[in-house]
Amino acid sequence: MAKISVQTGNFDIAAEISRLTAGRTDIGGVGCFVGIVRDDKPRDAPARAIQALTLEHYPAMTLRAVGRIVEEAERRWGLLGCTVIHRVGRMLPGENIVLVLTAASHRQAALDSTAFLIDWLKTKAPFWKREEFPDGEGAWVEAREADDTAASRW
Amino acid sequence: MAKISVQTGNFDIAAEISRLTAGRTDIGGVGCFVGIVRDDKPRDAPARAIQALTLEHYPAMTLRAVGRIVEEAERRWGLLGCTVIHRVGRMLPGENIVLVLTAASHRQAALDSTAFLIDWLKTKAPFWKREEFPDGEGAWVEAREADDTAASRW
Amino acid sequence: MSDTASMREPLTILYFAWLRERVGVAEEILELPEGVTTVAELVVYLSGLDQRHAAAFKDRKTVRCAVNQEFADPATVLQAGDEVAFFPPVTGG
Amino acid sequence: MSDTASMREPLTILYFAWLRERVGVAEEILELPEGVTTVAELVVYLSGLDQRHAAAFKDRKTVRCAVNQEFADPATVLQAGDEVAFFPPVTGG
Repeated sequence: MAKISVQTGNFDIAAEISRLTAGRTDIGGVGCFVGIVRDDKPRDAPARAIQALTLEHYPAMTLRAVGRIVEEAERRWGLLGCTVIHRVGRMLPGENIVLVLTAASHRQAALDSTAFLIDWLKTKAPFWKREEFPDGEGAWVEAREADDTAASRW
Repeated sequence: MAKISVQTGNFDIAAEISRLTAGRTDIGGVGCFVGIVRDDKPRDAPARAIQALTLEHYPAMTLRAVGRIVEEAERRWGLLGCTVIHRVGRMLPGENIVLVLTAASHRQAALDSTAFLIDWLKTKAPFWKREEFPDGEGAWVEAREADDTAASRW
Repeated sequence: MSDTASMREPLTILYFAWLRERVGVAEEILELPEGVTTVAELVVYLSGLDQRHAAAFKDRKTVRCAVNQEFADPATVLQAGDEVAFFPPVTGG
Repeated sequence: MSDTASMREPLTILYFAWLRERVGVAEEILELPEGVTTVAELVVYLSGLDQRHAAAFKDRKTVRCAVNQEFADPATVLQAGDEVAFFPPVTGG
């Protein structure tokens, strides 16, 4: 039932919402989150202004892992529909990166499942971002996660 | 900055999102909730299947109150954009009722402010729903709020 | 009571949802009645006007009130010129 | 060690993000080395192959691993035929 896509192209939010809701009368709310390539550094640190972002992923793992987490969300919140689209490849500031849509009878389920899925995508899904700077240099984005927590495991 | 509208007509979600985000590179996430007229009763209680919903409101109070709560959300979560559209009048199952959009640098602010605003609209804003049933009868929707809590005040 | 000009401004009473249906009108204009200083006293006064008002205010625990577009309590003090709205608990969104 | 057919299937090693850049390839195929039974032991083995691998695994605390597309621990036991991926902490969404 859920639609999961990892794709290079942009997505059409209105079309995706209407794919979930068209012809149905049992949906009371649709929760939605759109992630966008952000560059909020130009003033503080012009040399680190993001010219572009490139997203790499681990295809065999991504689809499996996203599929499993979406099933968990569907079960946990009794979702009536769910769409996860994550873009990969090179994107410019202002472009969409990721879309999460959930449809449910009641608002709380839609809101909570949307937050759950985007949190998971941001912190657990095998995607890696590389930023490009004005001088042509680039750097892999470092995870916020404290390295210490995992350090002890080695 | 925020757009607040109480209107009889439908809204265009894609156009509203793009009004918030177009030409900007400081937005990292857009949170969104769409409320839809729901009729999930046809099987259990066909006589209470909702044929239509009519929303009444208190115009002078609505705009003031929504304006104030939107300002609070903007301040509390440092929003970069916010749109609240609430429809009034007669609507059929499957039609959109309400739209909340918030734009922020980071996802948590967008998600939390969206949940805050829709919760407030559902429980505090001066809107009243009247349902129409197949036999032509109708009934005002009763608030879930326990009457007892307010009863002692009189 | 002093009889200033502002004291003479009438109250505007608004009814919404089933309160409007029971009273039969959406809006009434009346002088602040003698001896009425709070919302609770106004409700007692209105309930005594006729059967329609009595029916509207019968389930008092499901009646909410706003004075000048702000949620109000039974104890809220009224001034001449106020806009007083009565309605059921809200069911928006 | 018994020499069954399945023991002969090679490991597939995948690298992502800066690990891929440091190693210089996205994928390597190799026999499960003698004496290597866990992810941690594989990392020690790979680090000893050459400077590129050593550089990739230098900051070991920022290296994550998946075995057969499931997140794995240093203690995870390897089987011949496994797909073992190394990558930095994820930064998606």
